[in-house]
Amino acid sequence: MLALPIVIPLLAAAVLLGVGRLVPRRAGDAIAATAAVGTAGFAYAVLRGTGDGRVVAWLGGWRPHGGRGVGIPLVGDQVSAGIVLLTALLVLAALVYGWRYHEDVEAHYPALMMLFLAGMAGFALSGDLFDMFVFFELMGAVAYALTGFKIEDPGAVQGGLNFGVINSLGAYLTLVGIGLLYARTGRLGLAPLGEALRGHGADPLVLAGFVCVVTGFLVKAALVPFHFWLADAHAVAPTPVCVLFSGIMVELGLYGVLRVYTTVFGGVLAAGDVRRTFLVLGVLTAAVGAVMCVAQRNLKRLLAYSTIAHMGLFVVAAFLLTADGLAGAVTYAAAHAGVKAALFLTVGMLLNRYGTVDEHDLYGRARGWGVPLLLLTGAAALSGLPPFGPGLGKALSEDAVTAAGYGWSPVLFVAVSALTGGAVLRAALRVGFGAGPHPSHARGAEETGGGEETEVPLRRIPATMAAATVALLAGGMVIGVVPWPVRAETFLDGSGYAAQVLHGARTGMAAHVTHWTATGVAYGLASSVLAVGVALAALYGPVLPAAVRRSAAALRPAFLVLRRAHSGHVGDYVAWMLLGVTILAASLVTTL
Amino acid sequence: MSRVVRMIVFAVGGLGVAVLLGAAIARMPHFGSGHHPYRTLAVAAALARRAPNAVSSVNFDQRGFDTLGEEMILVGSVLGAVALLRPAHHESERRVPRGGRVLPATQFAGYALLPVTLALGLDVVAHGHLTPGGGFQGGVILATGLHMAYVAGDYAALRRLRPVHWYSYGEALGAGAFVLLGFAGLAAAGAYMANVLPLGTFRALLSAGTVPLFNIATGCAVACGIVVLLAAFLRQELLIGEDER
Amino acid sequence: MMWIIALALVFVAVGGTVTALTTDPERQAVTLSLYGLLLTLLFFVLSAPDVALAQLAAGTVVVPLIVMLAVRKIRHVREGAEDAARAERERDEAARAEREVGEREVPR
Amino acid sequence: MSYLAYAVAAWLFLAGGLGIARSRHLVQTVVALSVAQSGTYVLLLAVGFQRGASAPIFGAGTPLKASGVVDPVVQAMTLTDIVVSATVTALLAALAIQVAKLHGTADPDELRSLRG
Repeated sequence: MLALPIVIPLLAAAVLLGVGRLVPRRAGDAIAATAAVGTAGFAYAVLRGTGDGRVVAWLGGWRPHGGRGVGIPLVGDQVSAGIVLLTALLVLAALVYGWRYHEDVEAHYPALMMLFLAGMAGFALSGDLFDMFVFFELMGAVAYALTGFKIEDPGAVQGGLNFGVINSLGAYLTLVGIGLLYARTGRLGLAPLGEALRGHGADPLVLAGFVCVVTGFLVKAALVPFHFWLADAHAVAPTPVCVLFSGIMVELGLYGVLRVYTTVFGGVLAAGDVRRTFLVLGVLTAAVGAVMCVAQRNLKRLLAYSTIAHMGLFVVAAFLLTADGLAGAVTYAAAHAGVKAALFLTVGMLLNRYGTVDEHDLYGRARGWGVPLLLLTGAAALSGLPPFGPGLGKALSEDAVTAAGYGWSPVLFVAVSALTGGAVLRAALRVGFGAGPHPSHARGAEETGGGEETEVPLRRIPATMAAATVALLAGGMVIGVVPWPVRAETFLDGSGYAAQVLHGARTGMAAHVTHWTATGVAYGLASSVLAVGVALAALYGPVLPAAVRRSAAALRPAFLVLRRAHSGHVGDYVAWMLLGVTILAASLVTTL
Repeated sequence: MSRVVRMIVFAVGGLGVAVLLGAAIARMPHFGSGHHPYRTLAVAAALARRAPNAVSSVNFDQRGFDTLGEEMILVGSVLGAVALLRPAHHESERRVPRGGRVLPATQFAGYALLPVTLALGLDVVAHGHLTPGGGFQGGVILATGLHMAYVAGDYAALRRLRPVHWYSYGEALGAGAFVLLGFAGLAAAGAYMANVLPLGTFRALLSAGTVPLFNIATGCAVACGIVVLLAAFLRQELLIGEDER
Repeated sequence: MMWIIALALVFVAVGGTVTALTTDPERQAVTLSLYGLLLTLLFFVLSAPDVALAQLAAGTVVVPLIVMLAVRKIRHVREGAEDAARAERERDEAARAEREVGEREVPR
Repeated sequence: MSYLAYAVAAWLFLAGGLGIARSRHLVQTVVALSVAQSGTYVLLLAVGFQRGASAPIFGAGTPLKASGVVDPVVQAMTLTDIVVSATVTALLAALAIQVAKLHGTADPDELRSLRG
């Protein structure tokens, strides 16, 4: 039963590979969409089955005896099953959006989407470290191909290659970590590894194992300084693929780190040190992402950097390693997936209608109601306006981080939400309403513009595209309105996980029901108001007081260095990655 | 970053990683020691399933799901490479070039080795659960064998031997059979990829339960997949060129 | 037995370094194939015939072949790009020459 | 000798990384990546090796005893790893071809389409 959400898309991929050449394109899309619906259905059934705990299935029937075994378990809890459900729904939305997409004759595209879905589902459900690596690689290999799918776009193929090289190198470091841990323990399952390490104290080998294993996942999660590939890949991948990248793939990297930490290393590496390290990484990521986001004029790149900024916030909340923090991060990430996916699809409509995603070229061109309204709604949601889901996730996260003793948390969350929401709002006002003076093209000539290959030229927006976009936005709204029990404690309970996987002892824990608080609403409104301020300042910059403009000019050199670091050069990215590993290891030395 | 700055950042990062890995290696069990807990369990399980090749038993039975993922990485990469190497709008196929000058000895060796490598590949697939080898190794050998015709200098003959469509159907068949064999286990024993066949006698061709079937499915998918992959690269290199503008 | 393993390890280390740092793309396929052979030997002496066979089939034949085809294709592409650039330069020069001739002729 | 195999594995990983960082040709980048990956093969097989033990394949004449063979699990993992390496290398080589076609160069230092 637990295997079905993984193998149904695999079967669909095999079928598409076999019949793709023989049947019309619509039939190929229909097969893929049916498989996505089936996967979503089984994922929902698994989600219902988890109740307040987990469900475990041993592949091949290789159950452990006395806590030792040779098989691979699949483990579903609310978070992992929920991830699979969300992934299947996003794939469905991407397929519906792309219903009249790509002049692809042999069903390559839907088959790759199915393999992508299976890779993500396998990664989320697997309870075995090496098996996680295999599905991580499946997800990766397919993602590189999808990124470069538009082979006539110079950026697309280069973005795909950068993504492939840096992600593969990260994944091999994960495998090195697996090898180190295997040398110590002779085990590969998450639960057996955790049992073998628990209580033995940390030493350099365990620390290196942790750092190496999580590096691969951190590259996927695009934390600074592992994040460089993300904007390259997002800016150039086909729009429906961006939905999956930003909506779930990046978040899966964070899921991997959390899963591995709680089940394998929770008993060895002190939570305090891990929390401190990841809080710093998260704040850095949020800051870099937000600043770079505001500076973009390529709308897909803008959204990509906003994803990086939000990932930073998720990390800050989740790595409190408390139930409150994790519940906030889960809510935030789920709602963000819907809203960000909808924004990407809206930008995709602009690309297909006007042949560019450059904010300056689009100035005042998308008049009318549809696209500007979608952009405005998305901007409001992204900036944390109640009652949208991202606002709720943000409020829960802020409360949790503040309660854990970090009083600066509202400043961070409000600032990042205001900057990213403000950037999208600025774009919406420029593109839809021709607000502000006509932007000149002289400034920032070095950055990447929007000269992208049009995916499919359109005279008007088809209903399927609009429907998929509105559905995703509505999903992001529902999360903010409907109270939802988040089983964060079950996820964090590493020893309960081991007891159930290895000994069949079912444990359940209390849920954390999402709810709005007065301060949450207040901070949400504040960040939305500030977002309007950011957008207006960007549009009507010259009317600002001279003092503000002077201080902005003083920051410019620092900003230029930051921008220059995002060089599009894969050799640079490798150097940064190794430096990141060093920093990560150095900051965790205190756990020894 | 300039090359110099990149090398400095790399040197710092590389040094840090070297120190980290060095410190870890110093705590590793000595090379060649006898402490292998998973080995003990896996070998016992392989022998209980009457599979003399314990690696095959791990690959296709005990940890068969890894191999499913691995096959799908192959399928996805082949699919991706073929999609990426499709002719773009401004490109078109040239005519098949005539076989160039190839030494007669090379030509003979190419044709003579063709049946030998094909037989070897089939043998390696079929005996994967008994002797070294298996679906992947045999599949790659089969695909390589087919390309001996190219070594013989005859791309046109290779194209006749290799209607690429049929190989992509073969790849789909192999991958689909692997997934469906797993479903058989789910239907019969309630666990995906559970063994559903009698185990047979130790060291017999038909033994070790479903392992030989998974081997054959893998061999089919791998052989056809690699043929499709190489075809895409050969076509790109030999046939596709820019349109005259 | 252990000294054979040590020797194979040293060969692999040297071979890997040479392969990773080879700058001439034309030699890439050959060094990669030889490196694959060294790895095959190492796997064999580490009592891993299954892995050695896989490395022999994939790492010394198929992957180097793909690398060779990619290098050749890229060389043709670059030659094509250079030819196009040269042709454009020549066309420009011819056009300029023609213009100059024309300019000289006009005053008359 | 006790640590030589592990050290070689770590070295191969770093040498591959260095190859990528100083690469002048995208195919070299891809090849260097596969060298970095070969470090993981060496590491895994070294971890599973046992002095004097035979291959984990019980032909006629091999005693049916687990302690007499090297670890089959790491070998299965390495096999998977080799498949991943071969196919991902092919995929990235295909991307490299397309990059060279569209940019007219395969030198990473000269690619300028993704900045800021």
